[in-house]
Amino acid sequence: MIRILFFAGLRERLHTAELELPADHIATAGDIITDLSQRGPAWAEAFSGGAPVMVAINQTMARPASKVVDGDEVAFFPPVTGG
Amino acid sequence: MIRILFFAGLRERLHTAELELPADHIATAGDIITDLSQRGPAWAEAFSGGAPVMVAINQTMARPASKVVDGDEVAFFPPVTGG
Amino acid sequence: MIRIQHEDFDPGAEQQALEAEASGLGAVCTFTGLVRNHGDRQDVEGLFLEHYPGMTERALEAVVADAFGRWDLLSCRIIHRVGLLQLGERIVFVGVASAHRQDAFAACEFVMDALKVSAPFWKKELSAEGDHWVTQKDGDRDRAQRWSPKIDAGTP
Amino acid sequence: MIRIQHEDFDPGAEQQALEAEASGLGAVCTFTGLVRNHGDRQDVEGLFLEHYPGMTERALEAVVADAFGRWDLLSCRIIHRVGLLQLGERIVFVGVASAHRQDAFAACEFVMDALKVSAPFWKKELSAEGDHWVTQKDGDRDRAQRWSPKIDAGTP
Repeated sequence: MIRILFFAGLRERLHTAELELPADHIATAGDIITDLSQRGPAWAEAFSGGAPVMVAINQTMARPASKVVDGDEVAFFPPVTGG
Repeated sequence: MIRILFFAGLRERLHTAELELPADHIATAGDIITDLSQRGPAWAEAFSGGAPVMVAINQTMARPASKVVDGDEVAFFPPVTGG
Repeated sequence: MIRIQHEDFDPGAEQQALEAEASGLGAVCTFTGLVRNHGDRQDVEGLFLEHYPGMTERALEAVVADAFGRWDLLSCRIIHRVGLLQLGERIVFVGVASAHRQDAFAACEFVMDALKVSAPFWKKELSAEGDHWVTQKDGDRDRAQRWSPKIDAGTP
Repeated sequence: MIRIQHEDFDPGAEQQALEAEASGLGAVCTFTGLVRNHGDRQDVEGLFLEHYPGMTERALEAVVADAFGRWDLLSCRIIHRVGLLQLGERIVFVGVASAHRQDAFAACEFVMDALKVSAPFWKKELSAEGDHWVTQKDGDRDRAQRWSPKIDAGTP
């Protein structure tokens, strides 16, 4: 399984903080985005590119093309605004 | 009279913290330097240009060409090293 | 020293620790960020700060390691608060000790710039008009990109 | 707020004052300089700091006015000690409050750079080898000259 986390505005828009996806058919973070986008209008909209979404794999900044394997923790969130 | 002050290494080399000069024949800070340079070897050496000397007139940084008038306070000192 | 915490901190105590860590050698530069009464919106009454536990610490450790690689530093302390913060409260503290004042200034500013774009914190402004997730500023991205080699702020 | 004094000061109290002066508006950057165990010579045991009473205050007031003209500042505090200082003791404190972090950083560094070349303080290093008046560093002059318009450091 792949553990998927959502933060901040994205978490609120999707009403989801966390979910799990089977690792089958998933090779990259982009494959996860494709899968999530099919879960309904809010999901399609969130990942449509209208608002930027960042991805981290195992708590390190990554890109849609970055490889994902079974057991990874993949997080999606808006650009950060701390400090 | 013109009040003349010396600070730090310059004060120590000249063994003088303060002196007064009549304002006659003095139009610029450079005229004071010419006068002081004639007071002996230590004075000639101090103002020979070997070590940089700064000048302030009435507590504002100035130049040898800056005008000096009766009643002014003129200070000579090495480049500053605070902070 | 990196701390993520709900509770407030004492910048004076952090300053003392930095001076002790700089013992006999120099210079301490600190930055403290406070909750502002205007941000994306006017009349901000407070902030809610969310973070990604685990990744936040890793990201800040990477920023500190990067700073130590760029400058001659003796110590770096980062404190970032999370949760609900009132107007005027401290949000973030960065303190750097170095033998050289230019390194202390540069590293402190670098850590703030890098933290702003690479540490997973998100601010929500709370006001009578309603709550609003703050959007990342182009200026913050631009400031982070001034540093060479560039800070990795991820790619949307 | 400009203070020239023999006695030590409390950076924590200065930080609190700056935060109060920045009330609801942002960012505080501070710099603290400590007596180093090496300067022009090795094995420095302490410093003697001389100044030009009257001109020092005027020069620092001019630096602060210059900083307020360059950036959007809320407050600037400078404390500089004079007299005999032991190794590790605080020499100088500069604290700046601003609504903007970049202004706070830039102004704090500017004030230190300008102070270094335009405020009439002189350091004498005390060591077992003998006493030694510190000479002004080209680096300090160069750093002061980076700012545009340039800082008036006088002409030798």
